[in-house]
Amino acid sequence: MAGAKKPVRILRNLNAKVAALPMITTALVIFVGCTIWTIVHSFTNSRLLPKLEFVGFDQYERLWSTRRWLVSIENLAYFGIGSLVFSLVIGFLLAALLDQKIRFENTVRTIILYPFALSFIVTGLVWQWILNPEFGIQHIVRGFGFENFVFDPLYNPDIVIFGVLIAGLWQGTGFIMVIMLSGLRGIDGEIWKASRIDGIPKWKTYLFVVIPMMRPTFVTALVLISAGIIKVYDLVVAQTNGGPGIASEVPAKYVYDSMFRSQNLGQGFAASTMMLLSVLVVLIPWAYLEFGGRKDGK
Amino acid sequence: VELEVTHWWTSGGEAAAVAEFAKAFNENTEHTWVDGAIAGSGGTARPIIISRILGGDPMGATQLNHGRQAEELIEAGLMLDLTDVAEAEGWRDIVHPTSLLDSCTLDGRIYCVPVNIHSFQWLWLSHQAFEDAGVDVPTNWGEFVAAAPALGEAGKVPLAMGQQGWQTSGAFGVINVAIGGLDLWRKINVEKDAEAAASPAMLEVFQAFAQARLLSQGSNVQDWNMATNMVITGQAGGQIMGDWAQGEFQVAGQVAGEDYSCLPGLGVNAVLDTGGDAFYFPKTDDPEITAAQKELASLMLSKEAQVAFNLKKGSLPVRGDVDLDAANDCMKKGLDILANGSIMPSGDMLLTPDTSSQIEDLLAEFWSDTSMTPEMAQERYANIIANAD
Amino acid sequence: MTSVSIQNLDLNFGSVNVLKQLNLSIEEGEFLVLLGASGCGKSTLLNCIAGLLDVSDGQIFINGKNVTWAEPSDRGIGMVFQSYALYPQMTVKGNLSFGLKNARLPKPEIEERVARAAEILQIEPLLDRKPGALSGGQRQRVAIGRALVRDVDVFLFDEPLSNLDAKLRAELRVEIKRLHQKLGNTMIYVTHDQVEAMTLADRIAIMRDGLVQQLAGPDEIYNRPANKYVADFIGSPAMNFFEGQAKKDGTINIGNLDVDLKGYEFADGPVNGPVWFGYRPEHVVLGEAARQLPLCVEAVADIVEPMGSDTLIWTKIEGVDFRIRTDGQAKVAAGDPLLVGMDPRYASIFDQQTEERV
Amino acid sequence: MTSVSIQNLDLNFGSVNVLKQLNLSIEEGEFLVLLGASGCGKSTLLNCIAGLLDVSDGQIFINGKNVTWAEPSDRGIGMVFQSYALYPQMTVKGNLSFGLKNARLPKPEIEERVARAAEILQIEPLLDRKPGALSGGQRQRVAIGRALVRDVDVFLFDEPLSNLDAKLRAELRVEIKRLHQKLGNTMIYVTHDQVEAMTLADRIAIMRDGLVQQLAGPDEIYNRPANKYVADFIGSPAMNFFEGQAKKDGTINIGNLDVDLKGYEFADGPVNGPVWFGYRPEHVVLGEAARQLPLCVEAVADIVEPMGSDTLIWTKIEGVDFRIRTDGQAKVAAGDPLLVGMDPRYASIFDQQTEERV
Amino acid sequence: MANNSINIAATAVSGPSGPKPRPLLSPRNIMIYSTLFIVCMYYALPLYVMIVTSLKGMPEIRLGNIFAPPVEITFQPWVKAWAEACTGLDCSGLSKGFWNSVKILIPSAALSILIASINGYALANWKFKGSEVFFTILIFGAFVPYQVIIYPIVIILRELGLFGKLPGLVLVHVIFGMPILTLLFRNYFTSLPEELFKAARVDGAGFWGIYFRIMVPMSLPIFVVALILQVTGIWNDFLFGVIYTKPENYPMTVQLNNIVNSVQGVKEYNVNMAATMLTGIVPLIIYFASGKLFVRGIAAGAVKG
Ligand SMILES: Nc1ncnc2c1ncn2[C@@H]1O[C@H](COP(=O)(O)OP(=O)(O)OP(=O)(O)O)[C@@H](O)[C@H]1O
Ligand SMILES: Nc1ncnc2c1ncn2[C@@H]1O[C@H](COP(=O)(O)OP(=O)(O)OP(=O)(O)O)[C@@H](O)[C@H]1O
Ligand SMILES: [Mg+2]
Ligand SMILES: [Mg+2]
Repeated sequence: MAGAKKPVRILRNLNAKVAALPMITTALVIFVGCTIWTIVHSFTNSRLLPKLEFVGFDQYERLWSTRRWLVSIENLAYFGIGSLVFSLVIGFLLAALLDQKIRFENTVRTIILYPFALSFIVTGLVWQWILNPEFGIQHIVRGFGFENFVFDPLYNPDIVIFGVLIAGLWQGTGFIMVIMLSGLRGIDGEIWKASRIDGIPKWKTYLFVVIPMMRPTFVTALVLISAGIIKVYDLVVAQTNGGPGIASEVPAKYVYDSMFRSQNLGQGFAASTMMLLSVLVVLIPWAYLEFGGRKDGK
Repeated sequence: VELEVTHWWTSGGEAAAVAEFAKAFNENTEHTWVDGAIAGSGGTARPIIISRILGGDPMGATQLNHGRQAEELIEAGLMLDLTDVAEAEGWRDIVHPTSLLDSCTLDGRIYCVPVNIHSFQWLWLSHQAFEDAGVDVPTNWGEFVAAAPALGEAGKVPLAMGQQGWQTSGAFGVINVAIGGLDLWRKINVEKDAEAAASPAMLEVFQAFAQARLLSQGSNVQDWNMATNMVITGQAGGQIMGDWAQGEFQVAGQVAGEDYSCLPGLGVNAVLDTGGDAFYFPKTDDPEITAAQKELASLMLSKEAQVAFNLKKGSLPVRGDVDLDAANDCMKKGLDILANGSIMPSGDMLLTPDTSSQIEDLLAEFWSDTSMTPEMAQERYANIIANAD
Repeated sequence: MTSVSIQNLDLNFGSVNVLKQLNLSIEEGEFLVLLGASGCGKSTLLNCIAGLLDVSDGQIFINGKNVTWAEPSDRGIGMVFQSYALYPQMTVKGNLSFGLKNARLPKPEIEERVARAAEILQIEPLLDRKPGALSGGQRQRVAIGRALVRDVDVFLFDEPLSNLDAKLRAELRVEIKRLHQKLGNTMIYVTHDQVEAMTLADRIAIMRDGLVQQLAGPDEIYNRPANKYVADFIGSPAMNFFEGQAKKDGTINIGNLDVDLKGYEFADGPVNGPVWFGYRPEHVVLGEAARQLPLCVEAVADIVEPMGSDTLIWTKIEGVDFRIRTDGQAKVAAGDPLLVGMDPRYASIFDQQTEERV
Repeated sequence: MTSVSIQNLDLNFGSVNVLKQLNLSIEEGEFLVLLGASGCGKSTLLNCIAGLLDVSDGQIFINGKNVTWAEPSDRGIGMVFQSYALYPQMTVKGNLSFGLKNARLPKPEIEERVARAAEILQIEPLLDRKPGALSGGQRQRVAIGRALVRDVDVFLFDEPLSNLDAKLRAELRVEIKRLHQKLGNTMIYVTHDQVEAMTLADRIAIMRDGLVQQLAGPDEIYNRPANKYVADFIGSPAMNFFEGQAKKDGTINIGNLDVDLKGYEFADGPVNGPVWFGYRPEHVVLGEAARQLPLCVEAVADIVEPMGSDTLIWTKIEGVDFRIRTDGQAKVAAGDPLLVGMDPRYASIFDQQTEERV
Repeated sequence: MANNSINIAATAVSGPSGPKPRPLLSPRNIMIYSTLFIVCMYYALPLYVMIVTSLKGMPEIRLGNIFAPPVEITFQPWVKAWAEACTGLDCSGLSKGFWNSVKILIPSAALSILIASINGYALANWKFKGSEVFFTILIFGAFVPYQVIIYPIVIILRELGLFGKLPGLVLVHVIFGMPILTLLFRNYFTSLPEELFKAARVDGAGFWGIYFRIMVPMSLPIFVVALILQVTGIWNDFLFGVIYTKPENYPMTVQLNNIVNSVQGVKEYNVNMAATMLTGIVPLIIYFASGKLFVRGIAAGAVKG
């Protein structure tokens, strides 16, 4: 009569729970534990080594009065908005283009996708070089006789972040395009037929019918892009190292430099806590809309 | 045993110099030098060094600028106490100036080995550039500024400057002493006197710095040695850079006084700082390694090693009792200044990394953003000094 | 007048020849059903008519105009899809008016047309909902509405009911029939459900491998299938077949039975040779009455499937599986002996070589 | 002996109560069909029996053993899924033997059992193919085989035929019936196709919203539905309903017709009050014969759907849509006048409040 | 010709017939293909520049045009980058880093994919109380900037005694690969028909039996996607490689950074480019070789909302 008794709850699916242990540990120890540890230490004046000497919000006050942090935030905003908008737009346009039953689709797709295989370090180096006014694009164009042509984004503090953006887009849009492409291919072919019979031009069909239908694809792309944006670090280090001056600093670099270069852990922790907070500010409303809202709808 | 030594000396002259240490270590002891070079500047290397020490898997020895960078590591008991070696070999007597050893000392114990003296206060000038521009090689900062337009017309960049933050802030320190005088500098950096930082005298310094900013337009290089290379090849008139630049001139086969000349203290105020590099030895449980560490420590201060190393590096030895016959024109100038005691402490020893990197950030921003006036920069500078500890 | 006329239509997908020199002409106001097994080219033909596929050869005329190269929206056709293909992010009203807006019709006219279509289809209360909030039947109606507002001459339906459950399917079938009676448009309707085909069609075109096998009214197709394929395809349960030997004297030999084919309407008089003798399960007569018929055999009920209104009986005659469909109230159990009678008048006989009706 | 017995079964998904205090007991060797509209909880119940869902409350007994908390593989059940759920990367043989290998049976025994099942199902030539290379019907057989090899007491089928086309469905239905006759196992079969239910079942359980509405033989369910839901659900086209006013004297008033219910078997004698008068389309008598019946009205054919073997006629009686199913050879056209007769003996009458049969 | 026209007249067929003519050079085609051409130029240009530069000698580079093809092809930069380039005293080029990267890559990729796929499987098919909560935390982890947890992880590794050792780095890669991979696998396993899982349970297969015998064999596309993502991610990693290892274990990217930033005299762009190419070659080969599978894997449900 083994089956008659209701088994102890915790033992049911024991295997599954055991198998999930690495995940549970990672979630709890790394993502929760370490995060809390970091937040706690952001209220201390730890320098090179973590200490529990609490100083209240001093680190935050200092943070928000530091010009470099403000520049970093501003840059992140430009870079973030830029890469979100351009990645989505370019990714979608390219996907739509590739969806036109063109020849050489595979070749074109591979060409667009390959940069995704390269590291940010490599990407940064290559673009640093191509954008170098001495022998890069500016040099070439001047060679054609346009003596006054100026294209030196990496040496102009006002637009340097867009120089970084160009490289970032080059690296990442291919992946977004592939996602978009699979989203496009997932749309019922009859929708296209219906719109042709209705006499809707293609671009209108994309705009008013297909894009709204690709919402889940866009959400996926959005999540992937934003996860990348907040972490952007290697690219900047390799391409400009934050320069000229501090014009292309980003928060992740600020954190890193505070912790290790300035040996002010507390400051670094405060900055990383702010980064986390901004992630939450973006994620929570989204999660609410995505999951919470659905229940109300039904 | 194999002793891993980390450092960030990867440019031509630096690498040649460090090779001397390695050679000496390999030849004179039964230990092996394992080179752990990390490229980039100290800014890249330091986090790696520190996290390795914290991570419990330290290297055998590591370069760090002596000064306050290692303070906490020492306090946390992560560094090897070298007092016994120092006392046995009488470091107090041989190290000159003694302030170098002081900055290795915490609570009376010695934790590091200074290996050289570096001073930032040099202006390196390219003879070829001035020749091409048809003006005489200047002998001080004022003449240099005056010659700048001629250089510009000849298609030269008057002042070469790399884009890394420490270069600009170093140059600023140099101008500070040269234009503002040593007293002002001391007030600010030693006493952390914010009023002095906000004084009109300091404004002049900032104005001079802005002038330098103007002169460096068009020098689109990152690394200091790339900037030095512009001077070597005559693309640029001059560069404000520490004495390590000398190593590059040497590697390029140039002769001081003929192909290039050097102006300590910008030819205005010939005071040298006595910064420099030092080696620290993280503590390990392995007695063999500890022994090897101590051997390396004493070897680094030996006369032969000091001479060989510093000749390559272009820096000055930390012992007053070695003679550098082989030294060239510029080094001799430096030795003389050192001998007559016109020295000042290095900023690294006085300011916490936190404060120096704040200043570095400010100056880097100022340097790259021409819309920032000297007044604006000074105000923020004074602020940082006021909050420094 | 001819509404749609297809002449020598060829369609290839790469090297695959899906439609083969197909000719078809449909009268104005006619309800034509394309019926056939999956993959026989029904949707392909419909897509060609709609202009959604480029033909490989041949011509298509709609209302006398050659539209072979015309855009789908210029052909005067409306199309209803199996998956409905409603624009999911627009309201029902948006779905109905999207095409009209695009054709730059004046606003009041759009309003009026949408209102009229909504009235005809009785979807007025749904106009502000999104398709996601509609039931299957309602979606279907909106899909029809989308064709309706465009005032087209020809309606094309591609299996519009096959995603629905049986009950709804039956209801909507009737609605489509009513709509056709009301509007009087030409309608071409693709299905592989023969009940739909039989009930809706004025004429049925039975397709197989890109060819039309028979084009005729439902009655004719059911009672006088042109070949064995059609006979087998139409009717559920399927027609029973015996191999037989026909003789010139109008008799046929099946196993050890000799049957007089009196009453059977030969196409060209009695034939000689091997034939298929086909007989529909529902035309079987059971019990004593069977003895009156030229063909009467004894058998044993193998499986009995009571279906409420009818009962299916499976048995074996002359070694061949034989299906009988009879009254729902018939009390037959598995194992019972049966007396099975068949009337040659209702039989269909096909040549074994050509499989054509004789 | 009782084979499967379910006592007070409750199942909740979160806060949704899908099965509500359900009781059911199935005899050994019985073929029970669970029939009901989509979403009524049929699959859920089957999954509970199989042990694939943890019950919220209640108990399940199989062959007298309480298996409420037993593992699926220990319950002596085999299951056949709608999508077949064959392991795509294994051969047919691998599919059949997977469960046996898991049970660590000796190799020769596995071989033997697989061979036997393959023989019963006639899939021997397919043993080395992968599922991808099988037709729908063959896959179905393999799926059944998987249950067969395990020598289980109870077979559970979850809509095993609904992915197939009509023709194949009819054939496989018969095969399952044969299999049941041969093996004699208990079988529980979920479907929402009433033809399947009617033809296969020994008993049918009609479910609605997690409750069993009626549990009886097919005949009884068809002829004496327990409530209006069942009556409406079973039969195609659906039963016709009129609102009526029943009187204690055994008559009923429908619109301006007064009908004597002579011959109708009341559950507890004649009732008084508002009722539904239900009548199946196939029990309608047309033509002169109608005059003999207690209820005889004149009507006009609205739509006529010839379906070959039958003809459906849509008309209106007393303002209500009325469906008639008659002979396939009946020559009725839309617009023709009809004489419609109904026999109270075949009617079903339900209380308007409770919707229960009276 | 005459014959043709007679034919038409005879059958009384007029007007368009047969396939609609589609000129190869329609405005639409010209637009599409020229756009594609420009796009491809943009994406291919850097690779081109890298290759071309890495094949030039220094004098040629100093002359100027980075886009010009090499006049004289030399493989010296490649040789130098692979075996001779110096960082400090160490002049063994990238070769050592390459093997280090391989040593790091194989266990990290294998382990992280294994663990993440099991996680995904448990989350998709064996939901237990709280499993969704852990999953949500994990996904949140995908957004946590690495810098936030570098430091605590240093401490954790120290306490585990893994700091500076290969297993430590492997662990770090497993941890940071987990969120996205788990999401990928969970979504994919969710999209597999649930009935298969049920059938296997009825057949008596347990947690591991179902995973290895049923799920894994059905999941080639998603494993390919995961593999590609991990291989590129781990191979290209710089931050963890530099922080959690020591010089003898430095992966190729760290070595690359060292070589590129160790300027001795003039910057040897050709060597740098060759080194860059060498570093990128493994992921590039993987992409060029399995790009199709990658795309298919993503379409197969890897990326569903
Ligand atoms: N785009 C295509 N490329 C190649 N072959 C195709 C394509 N579309 C359809 N076919 C082939 O053409 C034949 C006819 O397809 P079609 O869709 O017209 O069949 P159908 O009769 O509509 O079938 P169903 O009842 O399943 O819808 C099939 O054999 C199919 O495989
Ligand atoms: N995992 C689940 N979580 C929440 N609700 C569920 C779940 N599975 C089923 N339900 C709900 O339980 C009810 C019964 O579902 P069930 O699958 O048993 O229906 P069914 O009778 O088998 O329908 P069908 O004929 O469509 O297969 C439905 O309302 C369904 O929405
Ligand atoms: Mg079709
Ligand atoms: Mg179900």
